[in-house]
This record gives sequence, C-alpha cells and structure tokens, in this order.
Amino acid sequence: MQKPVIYLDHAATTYVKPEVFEAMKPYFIEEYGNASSLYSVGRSGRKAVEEARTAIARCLGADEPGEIYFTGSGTEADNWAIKGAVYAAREKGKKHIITSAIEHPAIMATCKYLKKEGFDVTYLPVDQEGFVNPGDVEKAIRPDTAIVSIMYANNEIGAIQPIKAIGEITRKHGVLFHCDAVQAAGSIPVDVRELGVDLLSISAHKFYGPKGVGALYIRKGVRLENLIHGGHQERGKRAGTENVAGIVGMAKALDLAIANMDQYAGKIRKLRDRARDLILSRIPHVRLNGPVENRLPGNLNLSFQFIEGESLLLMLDMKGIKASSGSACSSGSLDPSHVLMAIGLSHEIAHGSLRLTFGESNTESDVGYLVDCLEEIVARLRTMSPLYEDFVKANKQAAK
Amino acid sequence: MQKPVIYLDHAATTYVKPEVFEAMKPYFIEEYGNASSLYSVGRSGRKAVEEARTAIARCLGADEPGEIYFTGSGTEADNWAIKGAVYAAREKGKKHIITSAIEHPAIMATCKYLKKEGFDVTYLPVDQEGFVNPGDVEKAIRPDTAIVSIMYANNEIGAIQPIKAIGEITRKHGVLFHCDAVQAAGSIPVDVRELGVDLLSISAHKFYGPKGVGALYIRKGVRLENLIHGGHQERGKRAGTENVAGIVGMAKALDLAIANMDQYAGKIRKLRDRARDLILSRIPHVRLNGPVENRLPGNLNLSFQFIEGESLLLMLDMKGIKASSGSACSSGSLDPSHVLMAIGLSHEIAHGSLRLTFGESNTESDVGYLVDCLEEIVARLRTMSPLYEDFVKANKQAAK
Amino acid sequence: MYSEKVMDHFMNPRNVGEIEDADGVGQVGNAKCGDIMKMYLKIEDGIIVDAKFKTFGCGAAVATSSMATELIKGKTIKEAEMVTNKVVMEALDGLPPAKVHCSVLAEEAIAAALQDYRARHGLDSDSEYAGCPGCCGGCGRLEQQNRNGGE
Amino acid sequence: MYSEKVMDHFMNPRNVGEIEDADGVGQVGNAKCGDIMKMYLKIEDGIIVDAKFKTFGCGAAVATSSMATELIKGKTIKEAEMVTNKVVMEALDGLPPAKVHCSVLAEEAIAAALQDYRARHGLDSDSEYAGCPGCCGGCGRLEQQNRNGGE
Ligand SMILES: Cc1ncc(COP(=O)(O)O)c(C=O)c1O
Ligand SMILES: Cc1ncc(COP(=O)(O)O)c(C=O)c1O
Repeated sequence: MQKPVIYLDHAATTYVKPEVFEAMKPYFIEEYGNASSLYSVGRSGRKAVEEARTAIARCLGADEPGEIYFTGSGTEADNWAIKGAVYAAREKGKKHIITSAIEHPAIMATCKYLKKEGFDVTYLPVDQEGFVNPGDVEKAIRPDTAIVSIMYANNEIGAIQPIKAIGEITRKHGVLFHCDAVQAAGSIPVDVRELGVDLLSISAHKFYGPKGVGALYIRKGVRLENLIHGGHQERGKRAGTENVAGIVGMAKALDLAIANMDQYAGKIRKLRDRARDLILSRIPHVRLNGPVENRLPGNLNLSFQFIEGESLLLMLDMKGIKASSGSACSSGSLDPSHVLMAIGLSHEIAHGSLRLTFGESNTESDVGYLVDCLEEIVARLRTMSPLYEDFVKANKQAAK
Repeated sequence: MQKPVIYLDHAATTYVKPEVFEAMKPYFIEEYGNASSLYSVGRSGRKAVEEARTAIARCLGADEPGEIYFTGSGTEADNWAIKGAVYAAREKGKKHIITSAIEHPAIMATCKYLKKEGFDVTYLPVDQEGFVNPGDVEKAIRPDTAIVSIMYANNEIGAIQPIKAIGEITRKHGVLFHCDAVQAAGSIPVDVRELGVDLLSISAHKFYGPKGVGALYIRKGVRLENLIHGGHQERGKRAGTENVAGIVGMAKALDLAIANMDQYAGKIRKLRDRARDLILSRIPHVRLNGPVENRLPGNLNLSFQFIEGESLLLMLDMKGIKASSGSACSSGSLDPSHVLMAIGLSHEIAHGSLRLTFGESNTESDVGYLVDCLEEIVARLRTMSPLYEDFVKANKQAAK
Repeated sequence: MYSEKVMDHFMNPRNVGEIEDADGVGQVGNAKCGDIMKMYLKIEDGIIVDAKFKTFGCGAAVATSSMATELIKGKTIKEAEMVTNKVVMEALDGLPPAKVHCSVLAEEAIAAALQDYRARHGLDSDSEYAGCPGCCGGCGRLEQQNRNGGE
Repeated sequence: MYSEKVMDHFMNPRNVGEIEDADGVGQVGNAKCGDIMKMYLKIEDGIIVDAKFKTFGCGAAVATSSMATELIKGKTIKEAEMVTNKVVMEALDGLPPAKVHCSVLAEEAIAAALQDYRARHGLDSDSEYAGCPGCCGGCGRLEQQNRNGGE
C-alpha cells in the first residue's frame, strides 16, 4: 500500500505552484540575460524584474514600486532592516532596539549580534496567548530608540500582532518601525500604508514561491545602510546579479495568493478548526498553544502532555504526516522554543508541542487520518513515558 | 528575416543548461520540504543539499564538504569573506585590508564601506596587462593586516592572477587570503589546496547555473563573523531557508563545467583568438586591453578609438549581438571602468571599450558575423565622431 | 538524519515497560532538557536477567534506551558497566552530533540503576562505574555530594 | 531603457555631419566624461537654416544631438534658445535619469554655437540664453570669466 503523504508544515516552506513554476521557467533558459545589462536579452530580464516589483508593491499597498527591494531570503530582509536602520542611526547617537520575545531567529540572532556590538535591546513580553501589548511598545520607546521591530504573525503559534496600533505609536514618536511579515504575506492582507510600517519583510517560499528570494519594503525617504555592498543593482542598495526567475516567481506567487486569499483562508481555517476540535475532544491532556482569535488561518499548535515532540514528529512521519515541533530536540539546541516559553509554558509542556500548519494541498480526509494517527501515536508514546507512569500512579494514589 | 541572436556576454551571466534545469526541477515542486526539517520530504532536500556540498567541495579541491557554505550570490560570498574576516580580527586590533585596484565592485564597495568604518585599505596597482605583482602583496603586509583579497580572474580583461604565488606569501606571513573566483570557476581549474587560499567565492550563474546562488569556501579553522544572522542553517553560519533547487543547480553546473573544461576552454579560446585576430587586422585604431597570455579563454576586451562604448553596444544589439563595455555610460556612473583606468588607459580610450565574452553557445559563424558587423558599425560611428574628424584633419595637416 | 538502526529501535523499541519487582531502578535526565530515562533491572547472581525502560525524549533517546537494555541483558554487572555511550552509539550505527547526549544519558541510566541495586543490597559501592568520565550528576552522585555539604 | 523615439534618433540620426561654411560652431563636453558634441549652424537673417552635428557619446548623446538639430532648424535664434534640455527630452519621450545630462549637453551645444555666431558677427552678446539655469560652463562663459580674473 502506498503511504499517503500529508504535508502539514506549510509554515516551514511550501512547494512552488505549477503556475508559478511556469512563470519562472523562461527566465532560466531563454530570457537569461543579466537584468542590469544594456541589450535586449538583458532588457527582458530587467522588464520582468520591474514588473515583479510593481506587482509586489501593489500586493503590499506600497506607494511606489521603488519602495520594494529584492533580497536572497526573508532572513536577509530582516537582517538588512535592523542592521541597516541601526547603523544608519548610529551617527545620531541612537542605539536602542525594541523587539518582542517571540520574534523569528532572523530577528533574535540579529539583535543578539547587535547587542554584542554595543546596541541596547529591549525584548517586549507577550501575554499568554502570544500578543504584544502596544502600550508596552510606547513605554519602551526612549529618545535613543532607533527602531521597533515586531512581527506581523508568529511562525509557531500564529498570533497576529496589533501592528496597526503599534504603527500609530511609532509614528507618533517618530521611531522607525519594521515588521517581519514573512508568515503573514499570502495568508492575511498586508498593507504597509494601513499598517503604518516603514519597513516590512517577506519571503517567497512561504506563499508557494521559490526558496532563496525575499523582499524588503523600505518606505520612501527611509535611509538604511546597505547590508550587501557591490554593484549598482536594486538602485545601488542591494548588490548582486538579480535572481530574475526567483523574483518573477515571488511576484506571481504573491499575486495568486492575494487573488485567492479569501477562499484559501476560509478553506484552511475550516480544516484547522476541525482538526483542533477533534484532537481536543478525542485525546486527553492536550493544550492549545496560542490564541483562538487573531491567529493565522492555517496554524495549529498543541502540546501533548507526557510526551516529547520529536518522537511524535518521527512517528507521524512514519505515517506520512509532515509536521514540526517546538521541542528542543528537533532543532538541535537544548532549550525548547523561545516562543512557547514566552507564553508561559513549562519546559516539559513546551517539549511536547506539535505545530500543524495547513495549506493548499490539504483536504478534509487528511484531517480524519491525522487525528486517527495522532490518537494512536500519542497513546503509544505515553505508555513509554516515565512521566505518564508517574501521573497514572499519582492518580491511582489519589483515587484510593 | 529572423535576426540572429549572438550572445557574447557570458562573463555577465549565462543561461541555465538544460541538464542543470532538469536537476533543479524536482526541488521546486515535488521535493519541496524545508532542508532543515526532520521528516522525509525535508530529508530529501537535506540530502540534496549535502550532496551538492560534497560535489562542490570536490570540484574546488576542498578537504571537506563542511568547508563549503552556500550563499545568495557571489556578491554575498565576497561581502561575507571580507567583512566576516575583518570583524572577527577587529578584537585582535587588526584593521588593514589588502586588495587590488581591479577587483569587482563586490569587493571594491565592501572595502570602501569598511574604510568609512575605520578600516585601512591598500589597493595594489596592476601592470599594463592587468597583473598584480606578488612582491607588492608582500611589501604591503603589515602586522595589523587582517586579510588579503585578490581575484582569481578579472571580469573585464580576463587577467588570471598569480594566486598561488600570493598564497605562498600570505601563508608565510600568517595572513588570511581570500580569492574572488567568480569568473574563474567553471572556466579554469580552481583548487583551493593548490592555490593556498583560505577563502574563495563562486557564483553559479557564471557557469551555466542559476542566478541568486553562490558559495564561500572557508578553510577549516578559519573564523568569520556571520554576515546574515538567524536560524541554524549552514551549521549556524549563514541563516535563511536553503535554496535547495538553486544549490542543486550550482553543483550540477560546476560538475558539468569541470567534466568538459578542456574541451570547452579549447573551443572558446579558438573562437576568441580568431575574433581578436580578425578585428585587429580589419579595423584600424583598435587596442587590445588586458594580457595575451594568462587570460580567461573566453575573454576579449578591445578599445575602438574615437567612438564611445555604449553606442557601439546599442548598434551591436540592433544586429543581435549582445556584448558589454567599460564605458561609464553603460553603467550609469560618470567614470569609465576602474579596471581599464588601472591598466593605464586614458578616459577616452576606456570609454571606447568593448568586452566580448565567448561561451558555449557561440560558433565559428558567429565570429564572422561579429567582425562584419563591427567593421560596419565602427566605421559608421566614426563618421559621426568629432574626435575622428579632428584626427582626420590633423592627419591631412601633417600630410601637407 | 538517523541511521536505519536508530529508526528501527525507535519505531520498534525493545524492552519498553516496567519491572514490578525490579532489583534496581534508575532515572536520569529531566523534563526541562526534554529527556528522561528510567531503567528497571532484574539481577540474579550478579547477572542482569531482565532490563526494561521508559523514556520521555526524542527518537535518539528512545533508541539508545532500547539498544542499551538489549546490550546489558544477560551481562554481569561489571560487563554492563562497560556498555558506555560509545558502545551504544556504535551499536546503533552512530548518532547525529546533537544527539550524542542521548547515548550518554543511556549510559548514565544503567549506572544509576546499578547504583540503586547496590544501595538496596548493601553492596560495596565504589560509586564509580567503568565508563564514568567524571561526574555529570546522572547517577545522582552530584546531588548526594551537594546534600553532604557540597565539597 | 531608451524610448522608441530615442532609439530611432540614435539608429537613424538626423543631420549628422559638418557644415563647411558654418556661421556658428560650438563644441561642448569632453572625452574624459565620455561625451563630446559639436554643433554646426548655418544662419541667414537670424534664422537657423541648417544645423548639423557630430557626437562622441552614448546613445542618448547621439539622439539628443539629432533631436536638438531637428528642433532648431527653421527657428529664429531667440526661438532656438528656448529649446532647452527639457524640450529635447520631451520630444524624445523622456530619458533615463542617468542620461539627463546628455540633454543638457545638447542645450549647451546649441548655446555654444549661437555664442560663436554672435562673436563672429560682432553681435550684441548678452551671453545669457533663455534656457540657461546658471553657468555650467558649457557655453564657454565660465572659462572666459576665469580668464578675466575669476570674479
Ligand atoms: C516569521 C519569519 N521570519 C523570517 C523567516 C526567514 O525566512 P527565510 O528562511 O526565507 O530566510 C521565517 C521563516 O523561516 C519566518 O517564519
Ligand atoms: C569577479 C566577480 N566577482 C563577483 C561577482 C558578483 O557575482 P553576483 O553578481 O552573482 O553576486 C561577479 C559578477 O557579477 C564577478 O564577475
């Protein structure tokens, strides 16, 4: 029997949609010219890049295509936003960064590096559901604050942050505001004007585009130091021969995502909710991590008490189900997810977490299969768990 | 009549070879998992990335696959090598960089930025053919020299530098040595062990691989600061979801290039030499820029007196011939190529330069057509040139 | 990332469970780090006649527990003490670098169970088992030291 | 990057050449910057009856020279002075930002040729042509000032 493959890790990466792949194809072989060259093969590359820029500017609600800069990843866009802003602000004596405790490593590791370099970093806490309080942002702002960076939607627990409210505050105080919208773009509406952000990062492979392409929105008039120096590409702000095919793919993918967003979000929200409700009703000792409302439609994050996440992942994989976990063991570090810790989970519960992120390829029947498998696997792992043994014994004791 | 398209700008970028494209394809749609994830779809991505790393390590003569780190471009690899090295050396009080006057902007702009940041940069001159003198490197080394960065082969005039001799010197003095081999890799043998380099950059789209993928060789034991911070990819040294398809494409392309190198180099050298000889014999007032020996097999760089390069490019383009120029006008800056200036050309002669870089797609008949077109266009532009008018008048005067 | 042997011992772990009348029980690791191993031993005439485990932890933790119990069954105590983390790892065709600590945990769990056996039976406890590379606390000795005044 | 009009005027430039018995000749730019424009004017009764050019420079330099000569032919001197770089650019459907200086050069070449005409014919030279936004030196005036002591 062919084992089914049920991909429930769309927040990690997505496949390239066939339409996107078709759009990219000509730029590998036929239209291969250097987009910065003068002659016609190159000009078609240039034209494709500029059309992609225009499309992405439109998708993100930017005032002008010229506010979009292509990068080699979402991580690069995040690095550029933060380092570029604080290096540019350094001469004005500004050395303070405000961010949250639940940012992606692309922001966290950048801030840690900058701290070592002498910058000050404030990590705002989040509440039990995973939300930043805009009031906390306001309180944290200092005269020397160079930038505030808060993600739009969290990659682990899907919490959608009050970006607009934060944008009003940063604007009031004249502080630069960066938003990591890597998880949001393509799943929920992202409008830089409405949000009031100055800088915003996206990454193509999160919305059915290719890996290795990102973009940074830089509001007109905002000055960043360059991160990657060299040739005059991207109007002298990001050097390196343009990844024409990748850029075309990103624009096509975002266009498609936005055209189908309501339908897509409706569908995956329904699957997600159904999975959540079935699991919570059929499996005991499960905790929902993250919020119920204001959550990415495809994101589900659960902790299964007494068991460890990596084991769970491996057993699910054996059943053909691809998921992820905030367990330390799955990342190679010793501590479990900083996001789960930030919303107040104990280490033990955090280690037992499972992230299921639904997407285009999922169906109703996937949900049924998932829940059946989970029920069986969780039970099996619990019989192997010394923690569950202790729990059962303690219960027996109490019942006596 | 269908206008022929003759691509003579292989040094700017190449198309993706069909075999390379085929190798990449599965990693867009079927094998799309995140290479850093735990389950099997991701594992096939991981496996592909590691096989690519092994192949590239082999192609470059590295001791271990673990010495190869993937980046988003050749430019990023160059930036990382220099910034990573000098930032890591900063704490030891080292703040001096040695490079040449003819490096690619990826190095030049990086050094300029670092100079602004307080580092010292020595730009070594080159001789009339475009070669760095290893003795100059030795003389320039100071106790506080953090890194020497000399390119393997120049992108404009094709001069192949005495890297091995320089490597012996840097090793003797215990100074780190970076080599930008972006133009060399795939065209001439590149063996990090034989060359004695510590760091070496390559870029896939220069050897019939995809754009937006590069690699940095980092000799085991060499410590660099990270350039892009975030997740644990590339063993914690270069964050960002791996561009699996791109990485696979780079490895396949380099493998193919090395397997066919002798044949390929022989073919394009023959075409290049024939074009050079025909042009020099049929068109008056032409100068060969760069060396005769120790030159990339596909590179030809000529200056046509009395005319300007961009005009020449545009007219060639109208004939279907794609080339490039060191003229300022083609780059958007005011000064002509720093490389042509460094080998001692006057502004006027530098503005009249034409770079023709031969590659796989070229044939004997391309050469004939090229020379015919050039002869006609050069004559035409000269009749329009006030400089040629002056020259002719002065000659008449002298003849009287 | 895991070898086939690891996956086999993870998916089909040998010796899962408890031994009700165990002669020695040892538990190492803690939930904070994401790994707990509990080892039950049945010992007769100095020979380990049965071994069982329960493990909360990753694939490697389960597999090393399984392999460790397999390796010590039928062995004398002294022989069991030679089942170091290296032996367990080799028997599993290796572990990824980030997972080596799981094999150390398995070694420590055996040691802890044997220590418990000795304590229960009033046997001479030199407190050092052959494979101990220094005191990691896995065997409970560090804790004991701390209770004794921490010297 | 260039408009169709620019490409047309580049590939088929109008009025290329010299006028042997020109009434005014102006040359601006220099080889160092990569652009030299030389403009020849034939002027009868204050009207530009013929204009020709030679240009060393990029596509935009050639196209602006061509367009500029087209625009001033048949015009009075005063009218020709209204042919500013903006007028030339608009007639070409625009130029890329990096090429705007070429249109300035064309304007200056006309001014220089007219200046030469005035000088040759002892005409009153107010030295300021309508489109001059200040002294760029293109008309030779700066040089003249410098010679005069640089005040
Ligand atoms: C919220 C967030 N930010 C940044 C990134 C980094 O994107 P990439 O891996 O494409 O560089 C990711 C995904 O990995 C993410 O989820
Ligand atoms: C010598 C040299 N170094 C670096 C680069 C930069 O490579 P990329 O544009 O792929 O970043 C190039 C080509 O553009 C080059 O020719």
